[in-house]
Amino acid sequence: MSEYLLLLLGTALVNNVVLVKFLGLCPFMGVSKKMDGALGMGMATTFVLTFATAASWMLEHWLLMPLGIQYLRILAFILTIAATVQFTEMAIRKFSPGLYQVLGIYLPLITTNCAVLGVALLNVQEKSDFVHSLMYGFGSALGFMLVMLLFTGLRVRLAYAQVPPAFSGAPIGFVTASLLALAFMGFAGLA
Amino acid sequence: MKLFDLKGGVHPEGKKNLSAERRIRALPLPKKLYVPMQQHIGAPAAPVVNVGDHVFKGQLIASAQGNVSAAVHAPTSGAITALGDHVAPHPSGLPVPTITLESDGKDEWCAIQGCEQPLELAAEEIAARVGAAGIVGLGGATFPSALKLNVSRGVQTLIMNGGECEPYLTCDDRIMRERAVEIVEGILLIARAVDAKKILVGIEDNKPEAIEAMQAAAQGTAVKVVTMPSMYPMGSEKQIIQVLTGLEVPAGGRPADIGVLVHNVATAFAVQQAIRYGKPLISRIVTVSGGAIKTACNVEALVGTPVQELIDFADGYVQPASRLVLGGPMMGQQFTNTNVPVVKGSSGVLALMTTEIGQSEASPCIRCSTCVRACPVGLLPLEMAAHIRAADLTGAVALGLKDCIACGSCSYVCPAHIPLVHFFNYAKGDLAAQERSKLKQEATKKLADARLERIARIERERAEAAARRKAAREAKERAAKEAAAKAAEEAV
Amino acid sequence: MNPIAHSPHAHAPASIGKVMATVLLALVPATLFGFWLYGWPAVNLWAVALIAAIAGEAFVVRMQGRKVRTVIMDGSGILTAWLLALSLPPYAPWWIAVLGSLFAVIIGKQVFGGLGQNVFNPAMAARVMLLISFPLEMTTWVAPSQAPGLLESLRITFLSQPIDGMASASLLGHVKTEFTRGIGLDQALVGYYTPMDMLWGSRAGSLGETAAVLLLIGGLFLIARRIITWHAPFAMLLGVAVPALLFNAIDANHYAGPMVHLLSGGLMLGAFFIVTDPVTSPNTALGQFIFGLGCGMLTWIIRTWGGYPEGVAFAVLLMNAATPIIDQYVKPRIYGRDRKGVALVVKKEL
Amino acid sequence: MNEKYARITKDGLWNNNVVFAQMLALCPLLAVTSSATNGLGMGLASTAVLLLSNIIVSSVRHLISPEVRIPVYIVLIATLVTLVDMSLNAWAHELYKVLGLFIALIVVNCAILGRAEAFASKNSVLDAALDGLMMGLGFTFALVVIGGVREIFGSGTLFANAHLLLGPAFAFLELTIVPQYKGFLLMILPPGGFLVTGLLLAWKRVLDARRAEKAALVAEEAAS
Amino acid sequence: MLFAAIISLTLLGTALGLLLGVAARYLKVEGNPLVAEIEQLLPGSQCGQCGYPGCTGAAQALADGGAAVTLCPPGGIALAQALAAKLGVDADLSGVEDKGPMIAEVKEEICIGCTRCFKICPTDAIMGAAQQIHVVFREACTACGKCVDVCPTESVTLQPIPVTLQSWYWNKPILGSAA
Amino acid sequence: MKLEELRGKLIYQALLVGAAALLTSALLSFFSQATEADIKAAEEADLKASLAQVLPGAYENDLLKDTVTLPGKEGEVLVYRGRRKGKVEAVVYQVSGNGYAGSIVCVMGVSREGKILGVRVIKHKETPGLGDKIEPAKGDWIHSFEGRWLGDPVTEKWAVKKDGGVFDQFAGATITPRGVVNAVKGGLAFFEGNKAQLLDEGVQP
Ligand SMILES: Cc1cc2nc3c(=O)[nH]c(=O)nc-3n(C[C@H](O)[C@H](O)[C@H](O)COP(=O)(O)O)c2cc1C
Ligand SMILES: Cc1cc2nc3c(=O)[nH]c(=O)nc-3n(C[C@H](O)[C@H](O)[C@H](O)COP(=O)(O)O)c2cc1C
Ligand SMILES: Cc1cc2nc3c(=O)[nH]c(=O)nc-3n(C[C@H](O)[C@H](O)[C@H](O)COP(=O)(O)O)c2cc1C
Ligand SMILES: Cc1cc2nc3c(=O)[nH]c(=O)nc-3n(C[C@H](O)[C@H](O)[C@H](O)CO)c2cc1C
Ligand code: SF4
Ligand code: SF4
Ligand code: SF4
Ligand code: SF4
Ligand code: FES
Repeated sequence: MSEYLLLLLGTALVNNVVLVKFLGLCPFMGVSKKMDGALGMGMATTFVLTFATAASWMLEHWLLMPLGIQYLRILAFILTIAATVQFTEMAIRKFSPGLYQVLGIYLPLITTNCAVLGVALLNVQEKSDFVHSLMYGFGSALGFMLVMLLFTGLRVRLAYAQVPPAFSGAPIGFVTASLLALAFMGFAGLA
Repeated sequence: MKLFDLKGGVHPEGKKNLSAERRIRALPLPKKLYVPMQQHIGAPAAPVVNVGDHVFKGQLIASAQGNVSAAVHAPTSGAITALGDHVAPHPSGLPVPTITLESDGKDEWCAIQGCEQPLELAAEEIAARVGAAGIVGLGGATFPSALKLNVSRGVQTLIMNGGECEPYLTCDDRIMRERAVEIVEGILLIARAVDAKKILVGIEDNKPEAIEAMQAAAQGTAVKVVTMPSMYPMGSEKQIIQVLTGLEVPAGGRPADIGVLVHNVATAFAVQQAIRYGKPLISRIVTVSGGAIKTACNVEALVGTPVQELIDFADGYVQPASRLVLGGPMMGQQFTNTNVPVVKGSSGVLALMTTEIGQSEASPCIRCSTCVRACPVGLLPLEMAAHIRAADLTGAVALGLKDCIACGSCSYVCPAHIPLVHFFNYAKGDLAAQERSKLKQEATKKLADARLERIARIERERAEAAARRKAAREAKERAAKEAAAKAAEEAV
Repeated sequence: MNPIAHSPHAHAPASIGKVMATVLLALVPATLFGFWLYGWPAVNLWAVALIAAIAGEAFVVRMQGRKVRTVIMDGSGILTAWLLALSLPPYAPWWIAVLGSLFAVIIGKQVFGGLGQNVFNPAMAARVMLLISFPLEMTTWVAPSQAPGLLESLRITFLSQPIDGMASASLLGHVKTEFTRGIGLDQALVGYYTPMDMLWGSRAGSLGETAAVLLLIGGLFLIARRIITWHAPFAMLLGVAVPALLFNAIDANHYAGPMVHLLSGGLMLGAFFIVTDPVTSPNTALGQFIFGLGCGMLTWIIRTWGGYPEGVAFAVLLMNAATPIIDQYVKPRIYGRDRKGVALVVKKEL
Repeated sequence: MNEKYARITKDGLWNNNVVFAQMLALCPLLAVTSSATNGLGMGLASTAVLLLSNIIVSSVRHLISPEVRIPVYIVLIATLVTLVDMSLNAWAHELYKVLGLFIALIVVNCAILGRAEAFASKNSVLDAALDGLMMGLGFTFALVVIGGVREIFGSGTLFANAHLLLGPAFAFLELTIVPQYKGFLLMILPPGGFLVTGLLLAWKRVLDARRAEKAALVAEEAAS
Repeated sequence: MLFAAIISLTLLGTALGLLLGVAARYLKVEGNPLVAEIEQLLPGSQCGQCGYPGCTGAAQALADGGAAVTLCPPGGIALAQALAAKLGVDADLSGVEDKGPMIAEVKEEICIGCTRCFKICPTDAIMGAAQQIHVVFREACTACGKCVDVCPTESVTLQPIPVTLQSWYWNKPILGSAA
Repeated sequence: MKLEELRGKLIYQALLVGAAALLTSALLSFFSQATEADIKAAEEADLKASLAQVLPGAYENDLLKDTVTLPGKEGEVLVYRGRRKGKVEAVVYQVSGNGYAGSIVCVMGVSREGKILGVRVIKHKETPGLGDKIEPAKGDWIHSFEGRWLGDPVTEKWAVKKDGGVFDQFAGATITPRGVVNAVKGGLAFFEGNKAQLLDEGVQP
């Protein structure tokens, strides 16, 4: 139990996908202007990320490894991820037009959210078993969600601040992300 | 009696001692009176006199229009010299329709009819007479009192507001000290008009003499005088209800919804005068005060008296005032033209010095949340102001802008001197304007649709008519042809 | 005609400058104690930090074409630099103070639009930046009361003269080091932890963090003057003390007790002067309490299980990041509405 | 015609720069730019993929049905990336070790699919090729600038180890800007990446604003 | 081995392609409700100042992202903001100058009663008959300016609606540079 | 049928993705075979280069092929052996110690006499700027082991100066060097304990 907790903590806080691993930055910067959007993106990513990690573990262990064709890893993983994401996109569009509106063009971008492929690839490198992989994916997704929400909160506040024109918008977003990353360095060594 | 907590609130310096010990004195009859048609919330009254008419004191000169409105009476006897615009006692300084009355110096009453046994009048009758006397709330909101009585009939509790929490003002204090007996009779009349079970008079503890006088006058009646701690805005309707009863007026609702009616003590006096003596509301007690005034005092001034006369009566200025204010310093309005008239809602005329105002240029908000602690409503003034500043009025409304009572506590305490209430009043005004233009847009949209439809209909009718004509013509031609053919056939 | 002023036409005798001046005043005792304890290098460092902050702020404000005077005179930049200086190792070289101050007032504050607009505590952001960039300089401590002369102090501050002879470890750092050798608290604390010294501040540590009593007095003064409220400081101390108490009861040899925690590191300074920074903390009393509690617990977690011996600055920054969300969910109840903002329903009393 | 190419070029390099204007491809941007050399290597690798993917997508654009367009594009890109990955692994092993995971992640570099979708699938092969090249060079430019700034401030060098990572031919790039530099770790660590990017973005704004101002001034003078 | 690789990947691809094809068929979403919602926001006076064939065209263009939220002059800043909120975009409002509410006014001295304005007004805001002076009905005029364009004697002009005690409200506070 | 119509067909879409996968995986498979040898060579060269750092000099055999796995204190240890004239002249293996922020992994080369030929840190998480001076690129501290053995210095002195030993610590960082010293010391003990197997000499029964 505590092993899993540590794994979750480690992936979510210490080795945060966004702030430490530098994955998933485009949605982090792009969809963090409104709380609803961030929440939607966070949840969608959580789903896709966890699913993709699990699916790619299966692909790796049941297909690529037995056949000795690991060099097709990138291709196989991304194909699966892309198909999943597109399927999710269509489903959301059908069943929750509201959410679809909020996510806008970013839903297709989950495919190209490199956090998804990145975590899947990293996870395979870790050589862990299936449950660990699931936790790894889920923990990373939680980490993504957490910083996404924190960052969005900050950006929403900054939208009402009198930021100098040269900095308003994206530049101050990066500066804020920088200080957030600084803060997250405090978790170093925790797990 | 158990008092309930008020959240927030501020303690501005009282400055009541400047005028509290000055007895109410009547102002000498002014030469010219400017009586605005709009001295109350609602539709302006409509003049019923013409230029040149001679009127007696207390005579109806403008009648109420529609549901929410109040009648206006002549403050003295004299001649109507103008029906036109005069500068309003309003921060915009815009002109309002005003009746100008030139006093004839006789101050002759018209025929008025009182009532010997006022407490035996029926509830509806009391309300009707209050309405006829043109009485509006004297606590500041100037809502027509008769209407308030009518919608509040059957309330549990009547609260009389003797809070007078605004600094400087002592007009309610003086009237309670000097006319407590009449006030108590007025209170009983109001209570009878709404059939209240419980009557509370809330007075802040910084007015011990008034409390004593009211207690003496209330001896043996159902009226109960309650001492409340001094704190701004204790006198605000919602807050006094909360403190005295522990109840809260639901957002968007009225006190009557929770069985409470609140009236100001001076309103009770006006009610008593109207019912017992038949005197309409043509004068009120005004506190003239402020550091720049030589002799701060309380005067009984006729409605329509130019403010300059009150200032002169108080011996003018000791030094040039840096700001003139109608009402109290917390909610009052600045004015620059001393020709503006006293109206039913004018509680004070203040001439303030720079040091008293204590205002300086705004610095950035440091989010110290002093304003949050001060707000008696539980709002987040800093956030609302930030949203309004960034032109996000919807966001401000979501934060509770519409619940703001504009008391100014937040602005008062803000160490950054940010004009918070100013932001809120701007936003409220802008939202109202947007609402108006939206209504208009909807209306014009209907008009546009109607027009399109009409054009389409005309078009259609024209087409139909053309078709009909064509059909008729064709039928005729066919008939002719057939006839010709027949003829030919026959001919064959 | 001058424009008509909106009400209110009276104002409480308060201003931003006065607020900041009061906080500075409250810091004076602890600062003077730090000067006395560590001698001239501490004074140099403090002065350099302040000068750099003023100059840096003046420069960027001027670049933006805003009024330099009003910005400097509000005192917030000075306060930021002052707090930063108090959190630095007293014998740190001058450029640490300069870099830290510039980072604090420029990246931490002015880039966001200046006073009140920043979302992270500038002083703590600068401190963390310095810690991760210059770990050596930022973890070199001296034993108190070795008071070098003025000339030597100049050499220490401006020429980075090595201070090997005087070096000493701070309590938290020492404990962490000993743990790596498998030495438990019972031995590690010997000679390092004497409650009275800790209380009065006679220990190795940052320039102004050691005098717990003086900091407490300063904090109480601010509470009395209504500049701050008790919520955040109290909650922060609670957030450290409660887990410390619990875990100390479970395994006293591995988890230090509440007193050790409360009196060491930057906790006292942090609780009364840093988590109370109005700009970067929540709006409401409850929000501030949650904020303080979070800071306290994170501090304890980082100290106990993390890689860094001390975590006040990290904890503050992390909770700064959470502040907008706390503010969004913790709001006062509006009169006439329930907690969710729905208008109250009238209960007809019969 | 020339005008069109000039526009594509300018868009790719500056006006519609992947990083500075579109705010895409941020992950490799921050992850591998602790030095200018890494940035250059990553930029060139991405440019190769971008160029090829644009060419291929543009040439098969008529065959693709919209429902499966994204998977097909991605398969194409993934293949190209795997090719680059293998090549680097085989022939530029040092660089491969430094860039690590982020080579594989070129697949999901938002910019590449973005260009495939937004440009290549709608334009002729030649245009698409130019667009891919220019976008790639623009990206490389951003990577090198950010990497350079971080490297100079962080370790006092510029293009350190270029000969090791990119091959001996690149040795001429190596510079030591500040000898005996103590190092400013912040710049090398994640927060530094964000910070430098933010500051550079602000700087670009100021530059653009100045230029617009100047242009306005010139126009005014011309008018008067 | 090589074979296995190619076959397995091909199968994987085919299966996923099939899945998407099916999904595309059965999860199709029809139409765009946004257009109707946007049209609801527009003034509806079909004046065409936006350059589109009436408000419906404008709504369509907005939904497709082909038009700026500031396209409708009669709607002013308020509309632009509402549209920006609806479409989730950041509006650059610097270009819109809100001249405040306006209204058409007929100068009686030069009106010849040609009825052209009366005929063109999309909201029937002008009253009057042939050869008579026309008056503008304040509540119905949207200040679209069409009557101004057609009036042969230039007797119709757009005038700001005068501020009254009822419509006056506080201006937005302007804070100094320090704040 | 026209392309337009085809594009709407379900089977077309499936086959399209399938075909793309087919083509590309075929391409990749061929390319993979083409690069396989080079990749392997690059990886081996890499490993060799890192072994060469701790095993200076030339050896007649291919180190990577002459290995032996022995039980160590923390699990199995893979040892590479270098021979000259058939005799094992030097061995290389990994050791690890505890640093400030987790374990520090080193490789060390030892001559048949038990002298250290070289030590390199291959993995650590020490604080940049403090503990990372154990990397040869950041300082030459790591070279201070070369030529030493368990008798030089004597066992008690195999420690950092602060703990009474002979090895320098870094200013403000004692834990890291302490960890490395301990690891190397342990590695030498491992050598002494398994000398016979390591040197492939007459395993006594
Ligand atoms: C902030 C604020 C302060 C007020 N202070 C007083 C006051 O001190 N005395 C008072 O009678 N009314 C005060 N009022 C007005 C009361 O809310 C309420 O309108 C009045 O007591 C009702 O009595 P009336 O109808 O007789 O005027 C205040 C209102 C507000 C919003
Ligand atoms: C307000 C404040 C916050 C601090 N935050 C941290 C921190 O987050 N991390 C840290 O290592 N030191 C921090 N310090 C410094 C420590 O309190 C203390 O000076 C130092 O950590 C003790 O030495 P040690 O790190 O060797 O235990 C802070 C100091 C102050 C005054
Ligand atoms: C942020 C931080 C990072 C540190 N990193 C290391 C490190 O990597 N290696 C190390 O030996 N000590 C490191 N230390 C220092 C230890 O805390 C401890 O003070 C030191 O090793 C004790 O050695 P000393 O006796 O030389 O002071 C670090 C300290 C801090 C605050
Ligand atoms: C009670 C109080 C505490 C403060 N604490 C800090 C602090 O911890 N760090 C800081 O940089 N500024 C602090 N300030 C100053 C000011 O709020 C700070 O410079 C702003 O964060 C800059 O916008 C404080 C101010 C007050 C009134
Ligand atoms: S009182 Fe003023 S400075 Fe303080 S939070 Fe409120 S608005 Fe900001
Ligand atoms: S003016 Fe409004 S926001 Fe300010 S204290 Fe009064 S009720 Fe609260
Ligand atoms: S400008 Fe506005 S009102 Fe006129 S047609 Fe266009 S959208 Fe409709
Ligand atoms: S401007 Fe003219 S045409 Fe347009 S609505 Fe007003 S009156 Fe009608
Ligand atoms: S999310 Fe865009 S490159 Fe990583």
